[in-house]
Amino acid sequence: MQNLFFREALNQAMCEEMERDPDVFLMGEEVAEYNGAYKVSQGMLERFGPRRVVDTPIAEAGFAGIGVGAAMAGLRPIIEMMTFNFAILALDQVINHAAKVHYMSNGQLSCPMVIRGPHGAPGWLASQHSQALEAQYVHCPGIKVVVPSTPADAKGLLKSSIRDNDTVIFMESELMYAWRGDVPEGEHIIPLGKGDIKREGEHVTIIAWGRMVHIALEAAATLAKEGIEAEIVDPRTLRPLDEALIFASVRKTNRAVVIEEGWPRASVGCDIIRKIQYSCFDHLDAPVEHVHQVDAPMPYAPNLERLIAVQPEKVVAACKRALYMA
Amino acid sequence: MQNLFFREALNQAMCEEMERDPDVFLMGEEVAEYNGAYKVSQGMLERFGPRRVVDTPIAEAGFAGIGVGAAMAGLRPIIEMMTFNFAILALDQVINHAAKVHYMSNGQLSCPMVIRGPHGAPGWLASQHSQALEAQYVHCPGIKVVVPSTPADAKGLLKSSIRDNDTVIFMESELMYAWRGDVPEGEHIIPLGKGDIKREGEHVTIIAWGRMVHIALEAAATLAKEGIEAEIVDPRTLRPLDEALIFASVRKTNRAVVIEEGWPRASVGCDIIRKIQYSCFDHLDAPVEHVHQVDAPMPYAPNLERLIAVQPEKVVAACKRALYMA
Amino acid sequence: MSTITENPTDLSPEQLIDAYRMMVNIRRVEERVGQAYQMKKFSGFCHLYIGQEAVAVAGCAAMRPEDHYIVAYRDHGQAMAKGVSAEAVVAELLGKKTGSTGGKGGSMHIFDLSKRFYGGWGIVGGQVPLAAGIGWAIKYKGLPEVCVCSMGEGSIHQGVFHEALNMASLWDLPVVFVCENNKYAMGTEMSRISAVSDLTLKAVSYGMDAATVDGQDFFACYKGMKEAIDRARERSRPTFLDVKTYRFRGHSMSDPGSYRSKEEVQQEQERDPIPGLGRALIQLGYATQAELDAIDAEARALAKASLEAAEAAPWPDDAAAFDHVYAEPLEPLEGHR
Amino acid sequence: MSTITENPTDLSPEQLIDAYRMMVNIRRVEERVGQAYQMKKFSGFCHLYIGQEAVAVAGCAAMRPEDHYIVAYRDHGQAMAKGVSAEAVVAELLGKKTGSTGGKGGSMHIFDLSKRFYGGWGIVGGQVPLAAGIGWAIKYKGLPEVCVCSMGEGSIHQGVFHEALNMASLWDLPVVFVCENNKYAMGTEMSRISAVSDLTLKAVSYGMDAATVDGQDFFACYKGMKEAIDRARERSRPTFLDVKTYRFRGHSMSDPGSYRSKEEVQQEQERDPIPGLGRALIQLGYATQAELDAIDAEARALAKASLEAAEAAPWPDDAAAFDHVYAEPLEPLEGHR
Ligand SMILES: Cc1ncc(C[n+]2csc(CCOP(=O)(O)OP(=O)(O)O)c2C)c(N)n1
Ligand SMILES: Cc1ncc(C[n+]2csc(CCOP(=O)(O)OP(=O)(O)O)c2C)c(N)n1
Ligand SMILES: [Mg+2]
Ligand SMILES: [Mg+2]
Repeated sequence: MQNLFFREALNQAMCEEMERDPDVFLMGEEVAEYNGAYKVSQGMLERFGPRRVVDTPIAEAGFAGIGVGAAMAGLRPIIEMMTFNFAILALDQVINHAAKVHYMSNGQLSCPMVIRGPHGAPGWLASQHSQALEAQYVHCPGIKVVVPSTPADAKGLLKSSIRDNDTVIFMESELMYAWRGDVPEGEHIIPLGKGDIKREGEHVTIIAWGRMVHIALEAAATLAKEGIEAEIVDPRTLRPLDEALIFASVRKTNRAVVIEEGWPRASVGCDIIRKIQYSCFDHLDAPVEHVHQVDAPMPYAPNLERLIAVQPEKVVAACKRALYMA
Repeated sequence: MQNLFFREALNQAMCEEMERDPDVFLMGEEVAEYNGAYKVSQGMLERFGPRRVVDTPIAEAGFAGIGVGAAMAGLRPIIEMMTFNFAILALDQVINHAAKVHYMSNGQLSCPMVIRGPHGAPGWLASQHSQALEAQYVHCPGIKVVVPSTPADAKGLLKSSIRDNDTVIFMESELMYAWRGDVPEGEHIIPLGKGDIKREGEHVTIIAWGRMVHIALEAAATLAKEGIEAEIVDPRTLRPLDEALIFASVRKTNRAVVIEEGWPRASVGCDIIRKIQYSCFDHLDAPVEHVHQVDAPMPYAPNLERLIAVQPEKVVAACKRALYMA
Repeated sequence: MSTITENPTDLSPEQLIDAYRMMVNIRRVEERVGQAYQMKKFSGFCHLYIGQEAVAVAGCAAMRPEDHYIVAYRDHGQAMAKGVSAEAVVAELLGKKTGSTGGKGGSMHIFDLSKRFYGGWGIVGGQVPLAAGIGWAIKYKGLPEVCVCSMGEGSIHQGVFHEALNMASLWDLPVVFVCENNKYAMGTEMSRISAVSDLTLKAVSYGMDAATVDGQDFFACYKGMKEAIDRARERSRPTFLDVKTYRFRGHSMSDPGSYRSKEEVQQEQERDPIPGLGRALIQLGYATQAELDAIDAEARALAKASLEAAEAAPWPDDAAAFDHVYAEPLEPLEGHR
Repeated sequence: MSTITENPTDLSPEQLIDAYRMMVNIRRVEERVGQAYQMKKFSGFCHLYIGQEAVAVAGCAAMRPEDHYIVAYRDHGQAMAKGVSAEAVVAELLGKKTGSTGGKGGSMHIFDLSKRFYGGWGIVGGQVPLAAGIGWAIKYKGLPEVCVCSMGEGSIHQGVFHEALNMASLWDLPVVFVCENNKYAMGTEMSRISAVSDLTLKAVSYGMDAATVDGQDFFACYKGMKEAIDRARERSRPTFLDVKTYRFRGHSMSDPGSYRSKEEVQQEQERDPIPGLGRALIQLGYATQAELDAIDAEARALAKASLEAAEAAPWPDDAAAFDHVYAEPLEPLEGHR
């Protein structure tokens, strides 16, 4: 087992898939000569050359659309967004084009593309650069959405995503790029749509993905000191969603807390809560709790950012509310 | 009381506000010489002249951004999107610019702008032209979202929206433009954030907005024949949301069904369900039901469209499930 | 109307007659579907290509079957020109199972991968970067193919047009960007939305070859397209063509057309590309009037038969609503019980 | 380095000295905040303007106080040039209550409406249509004002740039689009992302006046800006300026700069606009070296004092996190209990 940075695990997944399939290529701003704004594509230009590792102008809609066209014509583009804050500019190409071509063409065309890049609030970057926008994609049928929480998951899920025949939105936590973890070598594949229990527990179920899994783990450690054992379910893929895994855990613990990095309203958290209240109605001993960014843009000053962002204490408090201990 | 088409009520609201405030102007594709793609701005060019009723190139991001800039500089633009399907192209200007400038500037600048236009599936238009995309806006703090269901509400809410000091997304059902209703003359103002009971009932609460209110009314009529009295709550404004009105109704009926025109996941429906399960947990006798477009793009053929879209029968069935009658 | 004495193309007489036949077929089929629309046999948008036929037909004559064609929503004629059958197009308009996408796409979204016809897209300008992407794939694979992209002149003020043209030129992509400049974007005359009248200036700002082409003259269209396609195939360089054409009908079936005068439309109809090519074929001795009349009669029969077949065809199976959301089924779809 | 014998501007000697002082103030303040960043007194992005000072300072000298200025994220120097105090800028970088937006906006988002400084925007190209909108408002109100919009050369391939320029020209908006062409967008040299090297071609495709300007020469900048501003004010016509400049530092503080050679940077530093203007002021007899040295000393003192004040300043009150989400408070914000 190798111990890799999160960014290295992603790099390895891309490199292995590019070795395996000559139709896979990487395109985005600064991915080639600069080795990636966040160094995820380090060394890839050298290894695969400028035909397959391609720097673009700053034109998110344009190069996302080029990705869609190339995928329709039989390639497997990996499109890097420098961050998902900028991917809003390409959303029409994703929602109105990539997500619809397979259906509209009655299956004649498909769009096997990965759009990946960092998301979330990395600190000190204020509102335009600090967004967790999973909801924009999870809302839309025809695409898939993956948010990995560990280097091993990142590798296994990115490999699956590149091989997938649909468009996959792959969102990486910028703050986690320099975190380390054990990662299986070579062929390590995690199917899309399969969640993972990141911690077992019996008193309360915490559903969290991406960086929030680690917030959940921190909160669980605090709770454990008080004898509360939280189970942490990481769906890993948000569309499709491993409902069965979530429901099984909630039916066991009878209490659920959903954590997400972004805003509360019309969010992925709402979606999961909706599903839980529907399918586990008779098992729930308390309302499902939701921990999320305050419903406000992200400020710059770190003391303000702390107030707006999700913190482990808020998760601890929510778990206690779910347990009627607060 | 005048009896007006929905589109006339909107037209009247705009005209009255333009008479009242010289800083209000209308801009969009085909709003002037063509009198509006859906004739909402009929006669406005003649009345207010080309300085205040302005045809644009097909450049949604560009003219939305011009709206933001003009609003920052003290005007009150009404930006018409020919449909909200195309507004995705302008989403960056809404989410990263309009919604954030007041906060980022610490209150120095604001963006009093209305972005309005038709949304929803008008029939026979297939997937790119048949979307109900409220969720894209409700997710984002800093903007407001209004979806009127009657000509009277349309007038009263649009007047409030134009006077509002924030950016308001105002979504009109294309199918309803030619529907009629009584509309108060002159100063008829409905504050943003105040919902309305569209039908009183005691057995089940249906939460619906925009065109879905009428689907709910149809369903309620069917249910009434079986002795089931549904209460229909129309929030009218989705951000801010009149939670108190929703909760009061659910606490009375103990059962809730949320209907929305668009896709189910990470939707406004999820959001409302989340709030209900949290705040009415002890009052709910059944899981909250959700009726929505099937989680798929909209097809063209009418028999397929019928299967994918919300139908009154589906609402009836959901109400019965909520009443454990199915 | 000048007299033509020599075939100005490398197309054989048979190919020219085929092109003429295709133009007539498109015209008659669209006239028929226009009627069918008015008779409420289908609904939604129906954007007729009537008046612009030379552009697509000359373009497809200059393309090879393996070349790629991607267009906007005014796509019936373009689809037929690329080889999609009238039956499949008309059945699609009526939303039938036998349509080109089995009733899923409809009027604006004709697709036929077997003909390398990539749709049929409804977001103005949205298909332009897709074309660049298809061009990218061609170049990546090193194939001797070309992608032709049609767009209306209304789309050239959309941001993605600009983004795509820059990258297509920067990266030497084998794409022909065909601006079908029919003077109007819905009710908006070009000069009301464009700061310049010479659209080839757009290409200049990307260092791209460009030409202005008479879209009502089949031979001019063919020449312009051929040069551009050759440039793409041989030198992998993109071209922008400003093709001056005209639509004789409204923007869509609901358009009152009050933004232009009857006289203007009549005057433009005098430059109708179909009689224009017909006259040339007679002058060249490639066809007689009787032969052209026979072509017309066949076209009318084709239109009638296509509509009848479409009317008789079954609606799509219910199950079709739920398939092809994903490449591999992800059942059940929420809300589908 | 030629000798200058006559003041080529309509600025008074005092105004020229003020401009010099402003350039030096910006330089010293930014050097100081660069150090503060390295000492981890704040974090995030910090995009220094060092090397480009002449562009903003000449631009603001050509503007009137009532003119509007909107820029991208490399905004510290531009804000100061428009009159925002060094104290407010530095405190904002440190996220303090005394900052220009009370710690809410940070380095990339300096705003000061009292100075008609409209920010400080972080989405590349995103401020360009906003500038057109400000120009729209000026024209709508019939005011004798101008909006100046700064952008990097990396932003001219974004769609909104194209959309905004077309409308600005079409509608005769009083806007000056200033492309601060510092050769690089992060690590990408201009020729690697632009299909053309002469960026004024962009303006030609919108029928807009354009000029190429030497951004390292204060007088050239002033002249280019003045002409453009006059054109906007007097004739309500927009202008596009391709201002050739250079940033001496990395894109942001974390940039290794490996995409360009030390020699290139050194060579460019020989054209540093600050000593350039200083020499001219001496040649013109407007200042002595001793006076310039005094200006420099004052600037260093200002930089030091600004940083010290910022360090000493309080953090924003907790309540600030929750206000100004909406123009009128919509309490409580979800998640804020
Ligand atoms: C992004 C977007 N905005 C607006 C529309 C509505 N719309 C459909 S066609 C059209 C006019 C397009 O004109 P042009 O590009 O000249 O093509 P033509 O119809 O003349 O073939 C408009 C505004 C749309 N489909 N997509
Ligand atoms: C839409 C968008 N895409 C990408 C980025 C990331 N980014 C920030 S600055 C930058 C380079 C911009 O270069 P240029 O416009 O030349 O301005 P300069 O930094 O040289 O002043 C990039 C790619 C962004 N902020 N916004
Ligand atoms: Mg047109
Ligand atoms: Mg630059």
